Amino acid sequence: MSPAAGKRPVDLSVSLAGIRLKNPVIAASGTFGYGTEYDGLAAEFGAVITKTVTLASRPGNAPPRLCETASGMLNSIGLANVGIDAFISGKLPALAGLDTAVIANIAGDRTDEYAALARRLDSAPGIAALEVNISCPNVNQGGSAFGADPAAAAAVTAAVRRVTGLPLIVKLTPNVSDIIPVARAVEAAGADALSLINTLFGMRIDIERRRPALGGVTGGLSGPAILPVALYHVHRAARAVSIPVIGLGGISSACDAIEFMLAGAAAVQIGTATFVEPGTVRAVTAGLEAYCLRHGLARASSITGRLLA
Amino acid sequence: MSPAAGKRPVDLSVSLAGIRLKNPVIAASGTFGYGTEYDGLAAEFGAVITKTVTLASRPGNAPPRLCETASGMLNSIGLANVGIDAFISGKLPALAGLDTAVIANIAGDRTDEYAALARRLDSAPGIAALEVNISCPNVNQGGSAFGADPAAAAAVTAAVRRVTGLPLIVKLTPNVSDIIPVARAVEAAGADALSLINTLFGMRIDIERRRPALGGVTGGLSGPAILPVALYHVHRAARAVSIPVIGLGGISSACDAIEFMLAGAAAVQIGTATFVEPGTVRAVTAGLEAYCLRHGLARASSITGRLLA
Amino acid sequence: MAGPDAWLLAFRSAAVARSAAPGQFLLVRPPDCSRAMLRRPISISDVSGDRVELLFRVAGAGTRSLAGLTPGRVIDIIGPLGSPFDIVPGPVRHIAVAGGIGIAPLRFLLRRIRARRLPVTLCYGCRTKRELVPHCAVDRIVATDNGSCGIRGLVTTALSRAVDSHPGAAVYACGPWPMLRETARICAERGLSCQVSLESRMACGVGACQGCAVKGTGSYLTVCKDGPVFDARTVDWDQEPPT
Amino acid sequence: MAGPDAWLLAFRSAAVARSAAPGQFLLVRPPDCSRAMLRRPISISDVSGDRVELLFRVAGAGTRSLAGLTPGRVIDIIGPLGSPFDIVPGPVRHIAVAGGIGIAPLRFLLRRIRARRLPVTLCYGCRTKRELVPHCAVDRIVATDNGSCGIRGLVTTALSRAVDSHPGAAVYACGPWPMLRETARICAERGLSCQVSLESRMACGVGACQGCAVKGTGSYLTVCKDGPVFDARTVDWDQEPPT
Ligand SMILES: Cc1cc2nc3c(=O)[nH]c(=O)nc-3n(C[C@H](O)[C@H](O)[C@H](O)COP(=O)(O)OP(=O)(O)OC[C@H]3O[C@@H](n4cnc5c(N)ncnc54)[C@H](O)[C@@H]3O)c2cc1C
Ligand SMILES: Cc1cc2nc3c(=O)[nH]c(=O)nc-3n(C[C@H](O)[C@H](O)[C@H](O)COP(=O)(O)OP(=O)(O)OC[C@H]3O[C@@H](n4cnc5c(N)ncnc54)[C@H](O)[C@@H]3O)c2cc1C
Ligand SMILES: Cc1cc2nc3c(=O)[nH]c(=O)nc-3n(C[C@H](O)[C@H](O)[C@H](O)COP(=O)(O)O)c2cc1C
Ligand SMILES: Cc1cc2nc3c(=O)[nH]c(=O)nc-3n(C[C@H](O)[C@H](O)[C@H](O)COP(=O)(O)O)c2cc1C
Ligand code: FES
Ligand code: FES
Repeated sequence: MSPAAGKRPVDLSVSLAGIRLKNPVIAASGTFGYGTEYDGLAAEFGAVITKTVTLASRPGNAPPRLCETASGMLNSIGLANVGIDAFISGKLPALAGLDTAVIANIAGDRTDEYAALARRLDSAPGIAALEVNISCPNVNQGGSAFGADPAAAAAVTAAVRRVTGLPLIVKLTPNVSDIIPVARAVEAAGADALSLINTLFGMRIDIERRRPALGGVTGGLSGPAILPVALYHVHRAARAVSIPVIGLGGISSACDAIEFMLAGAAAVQIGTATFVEPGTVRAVTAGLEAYCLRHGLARASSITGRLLA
Repeated sequence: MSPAAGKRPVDLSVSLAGIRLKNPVIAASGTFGYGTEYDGLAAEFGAVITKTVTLASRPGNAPPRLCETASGMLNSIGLANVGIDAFISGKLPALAGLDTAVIANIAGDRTDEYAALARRLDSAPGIAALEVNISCPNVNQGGSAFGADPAAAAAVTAAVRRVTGLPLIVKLTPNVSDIIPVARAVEAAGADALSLINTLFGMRIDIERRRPALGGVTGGLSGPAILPVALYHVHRAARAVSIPVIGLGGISSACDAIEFMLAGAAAVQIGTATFVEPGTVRAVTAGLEAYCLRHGLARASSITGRLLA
Repeated sequence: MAGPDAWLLAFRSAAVARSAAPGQFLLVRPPDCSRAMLRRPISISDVSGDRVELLFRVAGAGTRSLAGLTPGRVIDIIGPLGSPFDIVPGPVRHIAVAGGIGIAPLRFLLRRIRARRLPVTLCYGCRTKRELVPHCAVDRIVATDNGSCGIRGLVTTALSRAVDSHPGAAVYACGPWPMLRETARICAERGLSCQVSLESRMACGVGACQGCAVKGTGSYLTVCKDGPVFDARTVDWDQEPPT
Repeated sequence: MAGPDAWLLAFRSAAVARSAAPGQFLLVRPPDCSRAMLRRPISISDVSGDRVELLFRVAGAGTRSLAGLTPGRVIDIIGPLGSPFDIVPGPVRHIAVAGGIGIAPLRFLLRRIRARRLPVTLCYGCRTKRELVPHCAVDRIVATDNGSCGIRGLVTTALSRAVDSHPGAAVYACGPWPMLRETARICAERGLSCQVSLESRMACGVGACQGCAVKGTGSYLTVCKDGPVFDARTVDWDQEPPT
């Protein structure tokens, strides 16, 4: 490669489920609020996924909702959200002006609730895609129960597919013995892409008070601690389906993101790392660029799936 | 509590699956070799579980077999072991003199291999119990495939139960969507206790060489990173069965061990932490004692299951 | 060190100093520490010129690693964050109520109240004299559990007396949950304005994650964005303490 | 610092100094660092009196945190571990072959050989002169990639010449895998004794976990217990480098 070629800027954009992102780094649902809480940060991301929205607003679980663990954290937020009406009228307008793709994340207790949400959002302005959350560990009904059963996962996907022309991303849970049947079922039911992983089930105990550390008793584990588990599932799922896979779980650096892309991820999401360092997105995009230059790649999308044997 | 009472020594011994351990801290299989590699350390443990032994010796997986991750490590050892004959003739005799209970961990590719191993060990001297490993992530056949399926797990347990009078501990995998059906099936099939958890599936990639970091491609994740996941499963399993549960996964301090006991574990195992600090066992037993004194408990076994609501 | 386990950490930041208001906090990143990944919320305890002071107690791994910072090191912060104390216009007297390390944000508040030359009293409770943190000279009533300094007993006892001698006072409080609850009760009984600074575990610090929620009288409130300073009447005092 | 990214870490330990043999290593615990939990194997690079020296290159998070240790700090080690070099009795000449940071264990070996007043030559290869680590004065042949010091080219070229002028020499080598493989080949060709010090990632360091295995000509060998020093003939040189 000539020095001149080495200096040509790298094309960071990726196409995914029919949408074009200026870069493959996406803010993960639930860690980036409704897109505007982190001042000016949304525009750094290729896309921003909003906090899971449900039909009715939800208060969320009893505090404490957070607990730190070794290189990770547990949350039992419990899908606290403003509900679909307030989301569309109160949150979406502020997102319209942002230089990023907006992906709305939805969840329900029953299949028809997912469909109702999708129908509402199908006609709402400024939404690039839907992420269907069938993997939340912090609710009693629905949530990850859908994500653990291929048939239920497919039913939700199909129901949403029927009512919207928006690109559909389905977010899977790692709390399964084998992610492949779920991934394939969701693909067959019409998903345009997969996101994985959501959090792992986890728990901590306050030994002096002899009480669970979280008000919700159990929670979802995220952060660097879960990266190897996430990469494992992404690597397997990416080989099992032909729709793009978006990788997440513990990513906090460009190197981490590149591992997911080599394993087959077309894009990545950053969740917990944004709490620790809001500038993670910048570090990741810059690092992707540097990696491409070093390896003579004209576009970041070429990293995807380049793992050797 | 009077000062005199506060000074009375705490009884650390526990009874488990019909055996009495001088303390509830056990060396985890695969992290303590055949019990003698760590000079003089075996006697600090209530019991020592030997590396999984199979019928024939096994060389193990291609290197690299280890890879560090955030607050954890991946291994793809692949049940490298000397085989049952060399285990009985070459390894057991050296264990006979140790002041600790010796538990032999076994695994096979098929149910009848488990039974054959159990039959051999039933008549071998100096073994206090068997730990049946149906949860190894690093083998192609058997291994965690048994542990993910309640029926297969029960079949292995029953086959082993039929041929030995030794106390049976069955070690479960966390790589399931719900551990309760497996735990109950194993209990019904005659297990005297459960050990959980074995490692989580995981993977890492060397991004410069674009190769999996492990020769075995994927591996098992252990260490503090997995503690919240382990505690989650132990808490649920302990409520679902009436046989004792032995908790492990990421324990590196007395506080960690107490969390597991409060969640319902009758004893705990230390794995990865021994690598980082061989003296962990001492710190854990001392910390258990201090906790009991502080909380006015005469015996460590009283900690088990004392979690409030 | 500023007491048996209280640490004073001072650094220069014109940006923080310029915009900080009493009651606001910073999210401080613990220096590389395997047991503390998330940032820790610490109140801005004082500002003068471009010098910013944090006053904190070692509670666990994160604050311990902060206590290990040596002079000259760079500190990684986000902020100022949160909604500050609102210095109530024109009451007879301003009363700050501090319990233990709760003195931290009140030091800054006291500086601002004094700068406006408003009448102010500090009720300051500690377990023992040794725990008292030196603070700016204001009219003050100290209470210690063992009477080793000031009156023996609870700081809320001192507060009751103070509000009774200053009808119409405005109260600002920071400290342990039971102290805040009692302070709220005392003020509610007398119809006094009462602002409390609450604590909760945090992740984002900017209202994005809903992790720091505490129960309000209506819905949940985020400590990081709706607070940390709340009108005491908006807080549900019957909940379990949030940390 | 002992070179562009080589660090010399010295500490006192009578116990280590007493029992250490050249080729053995310590498992060193990186000071609290969220990215390096496991201990790192580092060769004992020199011993004199009760002073022990480690010489290491910053390769990643663990060695970086070791490089950050300041004088007076306590270092947490396990060892000496592993089976050492065996100083072959009575050959014409002892030849040590070092590639880069592979000089580390050989410094200690050279000291012990010299103490016995045996004839010794060091073949020492580095990328550039700047990377050369000062070492005890012995007869030596330096090779650098760019010729900035000594001969230009590979240290194994220097070795070939040295063994050819010293028939029957005993060779001791530490360095990158390709260098060791070539060294083994050169010695095998001439029927010379050749001991190599191998590297592998480790967990237990005592033969308990089987994590550090490398392929031997027969079965797998543990670097921590069977090695790190192996007779070159027992190693399978066709395997992928183990790290
Ligand atoms: C807005 C705000 C301002 C604060 N200002 C100060 C201050 O100026 N000085 C000061 O000393 N402390 C302050 N705190 C409390 C401080 O944030 C905690 O003590 C700290 O986060 C504990 O971290 P750790 O790693 O040391 O302890 P950990 O090991 O995380 O926890 C130790 C104990 O502290 C509790 N805890 C954990 N996080 C918090 C938290 N965010 N708030 C309260 N308790 C917690 C835990 O439940 C546990 O019991 C403030 C908290 C908030 C929310
Ligand atoms: C017996 C033995 C003696 C050694 N003696 C020395 C010495 O005296 N001086 C010295 O500088 N280094 C020595 N090493 C190598 C040293 O252990 C590694 O460089 C170190 O473990 C890397 O840790 P890290 O956290 O800095 O890097 P990591 O981030 O863990 O790894 C960085 C790179 O180093 C590789 N690596 C990781 N662990 C090892 C390992 N155990 N051996 C070799 N490469 C590894 C990784 O694959 C990666 O490419 C020795 C290794 C062994 C096995
Ligand atoms: C505080 C918090 C709240 C979350 N809320 C949601 C949510 O509402 N919907 C969802 O799909 N995922 C949610 N997640 C999961 C993340 O989107 C992500 O899948 C997970 O945290 C793993 O990525 P990370 O390790 O980068 O954080 C949440 C995670 C955290 C930490
Ligand atoms: C290097 C290594 C080897 C292991 N080998 C075995 C094994 O042979 N049999 C087994 O049942 N578990 C094996 N395990 C799993 C441990 O016994 C334990 O279940 C797991 O590591 C979780 O505990 P920890 O986090 O305390 O290490 C191994 C773990 C490690 C790290
Ligand atoms: S800490 Fe995230 S909302 Fe308050
Ligand atoms: S490091 Fe455990 S056997 Fe070598």
